[in-house]
Amino acid sequence: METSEVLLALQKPRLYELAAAGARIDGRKPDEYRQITIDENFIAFTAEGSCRLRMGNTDLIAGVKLTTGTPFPDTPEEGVLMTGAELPPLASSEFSFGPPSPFAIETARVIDRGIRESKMLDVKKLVIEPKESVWIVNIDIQALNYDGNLIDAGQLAAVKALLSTKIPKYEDGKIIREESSGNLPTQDKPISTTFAQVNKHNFLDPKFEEERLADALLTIQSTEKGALCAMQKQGTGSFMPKEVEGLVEESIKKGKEIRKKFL
Amino acid sequence: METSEVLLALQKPRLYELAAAGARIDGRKPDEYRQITIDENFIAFTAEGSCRLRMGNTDLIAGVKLTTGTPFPDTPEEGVLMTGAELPPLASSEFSFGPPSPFAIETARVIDRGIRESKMLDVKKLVIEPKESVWIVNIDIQALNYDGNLIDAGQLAAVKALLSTKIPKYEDGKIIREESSGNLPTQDKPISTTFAQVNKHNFLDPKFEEERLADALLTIQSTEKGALCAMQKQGTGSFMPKEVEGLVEESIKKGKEIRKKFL
Amino acid sequence: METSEVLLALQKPRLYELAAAGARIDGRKPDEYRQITIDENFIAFTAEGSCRLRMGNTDLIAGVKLTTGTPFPDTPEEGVLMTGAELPPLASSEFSFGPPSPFAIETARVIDRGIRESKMLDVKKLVIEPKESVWIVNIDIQALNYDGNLIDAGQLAAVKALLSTKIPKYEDGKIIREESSGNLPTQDKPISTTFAQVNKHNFLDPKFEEERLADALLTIQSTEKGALCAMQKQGTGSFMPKEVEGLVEESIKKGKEIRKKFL
Amino acid sequence: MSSNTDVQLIKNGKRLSGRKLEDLREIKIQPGVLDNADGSCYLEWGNNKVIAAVYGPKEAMPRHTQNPLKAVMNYKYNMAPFSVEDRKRPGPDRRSTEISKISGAALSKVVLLEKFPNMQIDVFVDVLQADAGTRCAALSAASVALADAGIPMTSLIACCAAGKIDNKVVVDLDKPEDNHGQADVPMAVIPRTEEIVLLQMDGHLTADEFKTAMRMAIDGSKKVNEIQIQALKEKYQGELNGD
Amino acid sequence: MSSNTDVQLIKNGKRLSGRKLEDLREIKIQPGVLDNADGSCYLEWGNNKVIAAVYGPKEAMPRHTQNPLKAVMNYKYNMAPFSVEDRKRPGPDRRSTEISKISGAALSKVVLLEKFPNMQIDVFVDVLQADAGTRCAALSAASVALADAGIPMTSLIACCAAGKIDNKVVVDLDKPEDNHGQADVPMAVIPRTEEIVLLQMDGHLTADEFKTAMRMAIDGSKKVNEIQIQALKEKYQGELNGD
Amino acid sequence: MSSNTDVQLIKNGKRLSGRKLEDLREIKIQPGVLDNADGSCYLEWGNNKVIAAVYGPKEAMPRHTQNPLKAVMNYKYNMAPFSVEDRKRPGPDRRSTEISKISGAALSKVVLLEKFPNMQIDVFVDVLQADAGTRCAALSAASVALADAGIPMTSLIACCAAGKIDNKVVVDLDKPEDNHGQADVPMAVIPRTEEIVLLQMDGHLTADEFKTAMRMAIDGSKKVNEIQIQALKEKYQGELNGD
Repeated sequence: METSEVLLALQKPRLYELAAAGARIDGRKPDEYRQITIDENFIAFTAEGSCRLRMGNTDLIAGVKLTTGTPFPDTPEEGVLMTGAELPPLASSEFSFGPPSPFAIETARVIDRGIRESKMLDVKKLVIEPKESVWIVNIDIQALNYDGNLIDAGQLAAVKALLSTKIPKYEDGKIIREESSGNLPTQDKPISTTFAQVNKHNFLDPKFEEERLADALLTIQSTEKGALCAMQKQGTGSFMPKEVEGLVEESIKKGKEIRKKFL
Repeated sequence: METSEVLLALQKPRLYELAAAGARIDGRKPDEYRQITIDENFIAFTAEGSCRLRMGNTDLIAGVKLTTGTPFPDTPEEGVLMTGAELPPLASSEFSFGPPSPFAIETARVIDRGIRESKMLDVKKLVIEPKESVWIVNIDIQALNYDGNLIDAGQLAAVKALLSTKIPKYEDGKIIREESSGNLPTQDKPISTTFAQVNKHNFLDPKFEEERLADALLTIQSTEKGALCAMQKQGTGSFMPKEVEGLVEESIKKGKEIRKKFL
Repeated sequence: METSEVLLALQKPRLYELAAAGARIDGRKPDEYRQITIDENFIAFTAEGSCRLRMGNTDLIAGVKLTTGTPFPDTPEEGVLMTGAELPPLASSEFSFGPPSPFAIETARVIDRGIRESKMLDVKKLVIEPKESVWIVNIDIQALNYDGNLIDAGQLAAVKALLSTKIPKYEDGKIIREESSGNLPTQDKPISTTFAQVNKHNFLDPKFEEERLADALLTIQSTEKGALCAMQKQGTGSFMPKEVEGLVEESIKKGKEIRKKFL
Repeated sequence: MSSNTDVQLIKNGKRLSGRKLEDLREIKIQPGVLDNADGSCYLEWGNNKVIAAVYGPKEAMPRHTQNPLKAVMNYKYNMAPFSVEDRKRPGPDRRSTEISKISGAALSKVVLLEKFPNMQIDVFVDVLQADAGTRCAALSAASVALADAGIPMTSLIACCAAGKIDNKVVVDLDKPEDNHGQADVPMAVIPRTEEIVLLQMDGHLTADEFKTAMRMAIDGSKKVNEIQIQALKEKYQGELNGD
Repeated sequence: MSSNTDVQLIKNGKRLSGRKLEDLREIKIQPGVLDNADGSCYLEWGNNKVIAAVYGPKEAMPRHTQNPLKAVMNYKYNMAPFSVEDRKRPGPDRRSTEISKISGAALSKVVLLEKFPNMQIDVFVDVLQADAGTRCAALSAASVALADAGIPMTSLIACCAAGKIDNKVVVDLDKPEDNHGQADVPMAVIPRTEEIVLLQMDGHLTADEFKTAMRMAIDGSKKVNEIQIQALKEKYQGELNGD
Repeated sequence: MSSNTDVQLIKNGKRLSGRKLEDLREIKIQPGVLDNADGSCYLEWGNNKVIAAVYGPKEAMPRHTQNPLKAVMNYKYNMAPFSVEDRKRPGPDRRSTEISKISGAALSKVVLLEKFPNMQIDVFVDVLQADAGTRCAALSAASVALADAGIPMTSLIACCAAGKIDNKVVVDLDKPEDNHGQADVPMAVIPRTEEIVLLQMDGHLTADEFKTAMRMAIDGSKKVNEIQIQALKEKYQGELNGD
């Protein structure tokens, strides 16, 4: 056990005691997001789309870079979406250098899943030449400060960044980044909501201590029309079917609020 | 030293005492194989050729996948053979994750050597378009339970798998795996025999303790016509020239028996 | 701290005491190179250009291999230079296996910088087919014995090797190494000089103890016409501007001497 | 899920495989198949073939991973190179890393880890042949392998996916259904209590469709659980009877 | 530097950006921007955007790296994938490894490492958006972040590059100047004493041109230093005044 | 071996290099050529150039590799990037890993490892220029380097390959013979006893051809051994004579 884990464990009794009464360590309501601040086009000089987003003390940047490449053999007439999450030690003493941790991989994959499965990107419009050449949409989440709930924060930043992304001009096999051929073709705006189950209560948008000390976490992502597009349960605890149904309902509702407020 | 090595070393005196009288820890004769059980086409749903083979408690699968690629520049009119051996911790507490160990690499290379040098595969018939495109025959040995002698077991499984391998149809630059254009072109059936030198006696088909505690190991591989195609000495001991000559003779004889019985 | 570091540190007082009087541990003058011995074309059988060089007990080989590849997109009409430095444990107990250390990377990059920035290679003449195919000049420095100052020794060996490099014939997309189409097109001969600051004195060509115990190091590289083409300061100490000016002057002078004597 | 949904997967209420919407594929479970492992299980599920091995509990290594309060659960899901149509390069990838993480968490709910402070329990599952639903097959096999290893658990866990094809919610998607389907919901539950210990979803489902899918997956898991129990009974009753 | 020097970069004594030869780009410095780090700094320098975080001093790990005489300075320069025109693969490369090595050495001159035996001080700098001169921007930010972390230093260090474009020596090259210029001389100094703690050069400079460049870089660094000090004052005076 | 055997490699009983079937290429051995190593040896064998260095015995690291009964033999065979016609990427590959494993085992037969419990002996061999037969050249050089390091051994080991070209068994294949030959049998022996400590074979040989090849390789190894001994004598007699 690392020292940091031991220190974290010391906070568990208080967190669970508060939760018994439905209360959270930072005083929020169970279904309340932390304050969200968005800097659009934060990386306007080098990225095709970008967004810096703060959710409480969680601080990150989503950057979109467009490159070209050959399509996957089984989808010769579709562009490609790639999502990565960099969680460097700059952002938390929890993180370390080296290949992406399982936590970073899961974070990136769940963010990717919602964007992909909501069909937010109209990948059929990202073909340059069928079978030969398509746009690859690279979303990179770069964490600056980690205080829990990277999935919701990262996905909202990514969606915001994608909505502002300009496709560079493409001529004679060359990308001309100074000129744009229009916006990225999008057709949905998925929203991710993550709940932490603490002492049988479910808290939306867990901050670091809640995320790490929770029995279980459930991420639910929904589309503009209120359908589900992705889910992920984490942690060693469990959810009852009725509990999941309730959270699905709440997620769809919260998704609408967030979409209205920020997109 | 790992604990497991210490425990293994404790068995050495008994092994060597028995060997002094030509006896083995599992009661086999010096030139006796353990029971060999073969499940042909064990991976019929996804592999072009496959075989699960048990040699006593050594249990493994050889799977053959055909892919296409460019030939090596120095052999533009030949298909390519690639052999790998995965020895995961599932198969033994001796094994660990990560890049292949020297033991795994040597196992794969010696298996490969006999198949390659016997010219079992008629690589000239594996050309799709000279210089441009050839079949790559990927043999993957996956160990399920390791109880010694992976080379003999792996090579027999690989030869068996190759003999049953169907080449998928290839049309318009696409592999159509549902249809076959015939069997893999083969022209020999190499057999591998491995001997463990224990207290000056040579035991065929060493099980785990024999393999690990032997002074030296000698693998000899022969073709259908009784010629040698590959050899490999392992271990810190030595063999006398006459001893090697005797083992060569025995290997060729055993090879014929095995070939008759299983191929 | 490794034992070797502790042992090295024990030599520091004597080194600094001597330096106070401008003296060096091996009796050299502050601006004196160790003896340089050059074996030209040491790898004549397999390399297109090569040189083994000893600078005192620092012993290394620079080998040049020419391969072909696509040019970088931003320089479609230029050949490519690649420089690597292998510092294996064979050459010093300071070194270890694995990916290149920061020290090896810096060594290779500073050697590369001088060759590249002096425009020694006329990269425009290394084009086989614009945008499609160019010569890649691979310089590999292989250390055999490390006794300090790999940069100066490695760069002198590399320059010498480049000057002797023959371009293989290239026909029908094939490299024919047995025949040559002439020398590598060169247009300058950069020389690297490295100074170690020890107790406020600057010593040229530091041997191991000087390099490792110095407060700071300064490498200055100059062209045939006496212009600067590369510099690199290493170490945790500092240089005063006037001090740097003096070393620049001395470097240009020394460069001329070395060039005259060895190139 | 695929963007290509123009393949007809259901005709006259029957799926291409002849199954009804609520039918599982055939499942065979065989515990105790590997000699070296402390516990093991071979499982076939349609054309899926997986093998699970359990090693431990043993001292957790490297030492800094030791937890004085409970054992570390170390789950590794792996696909053999020949287990899929396009040969898979050996070694872990991002997908298998994610599956390993959430599957290990699922098992941690039922294994009595606190009985083994400072120890680790290794669960390795190799997918030998894949036909969609491998994470459910792997975790179902792992649960049996843990039982075979005699590791104390509060319950087996059982897994099953539900999904949507041709706008219908069905259980246990096979490969063609996965390739051309609209949604997939892999789940793992504690059968008796219906506690959900693994849950993922991708594709497109309304809240109502999801409810149906969740129910079908739970019911499917219970059927899987019966086969798990039957397999363990056969092995251990056999042993008791001296077979 | 590029071999392509046919782009006219100076017209009528003005650079493409409108700057005079000795003009720096605009610089903004903001200490204390990250919650988790012990010290941090966000810095904009033209279109460069960098962020620095300091963690420590803390026990050096792995243990064999501990030095009983002083702390280990661990500097990591990193570029975000989206920080450059052609997406950069995440993770260290040869260039960033070199920059990290010499930047950490530069800081070691001013940080009182001997006050923290057996400890390590981690300095992480992420380049978020790059516009030439990122190593100077990064190191200038790192120096402020160390101050923000309350790590004792004999001085801030300040950085600035000089270079040559269109055969003129200029200060602080931007991206187009770097792409089409003739020489670049990144430097870091202790402003008060003009001690040079980082110095690199590539391209083509006569000895005289180099002298001029060195002078311009030192003067530029001093201007950077004023902005560093101002930023720290604002933050800490603000704090003292209860803002 | 190659499938292309249509090149005529023997004419009138002479090989392309002018050698007779039983002739070795020229061999030069020079011990004690590296300053840092505890023992070293430079060896030329035809156009092969190899250099071997020995470090140790020293405490085995990491600690869990220590064996209380004997030293660990750590042999690393490596090819320089420029040592072959097509540049080799630096670092170990599968071939060099295999060669290192069996070469270290071969040396372990003669080195008195049990004299150095808990220690390791590192033997590093770099192939600088390759002309077929590099593993034999490397191991022959390593053996001399161990003697140069003063490491106690029961014997030197000496190496030589035999093979088949143009249907004839010959000794010591060079590059063209290796490329177009039919079989290769690298061996290492204890010269006095003819004990075989390294043996590999690939290609096609009848049992009788193999017998001949084994004999030729042993005889070749003995010639190599004479040159090894001569080289060591020259060095150490020279030293004794004060050269």
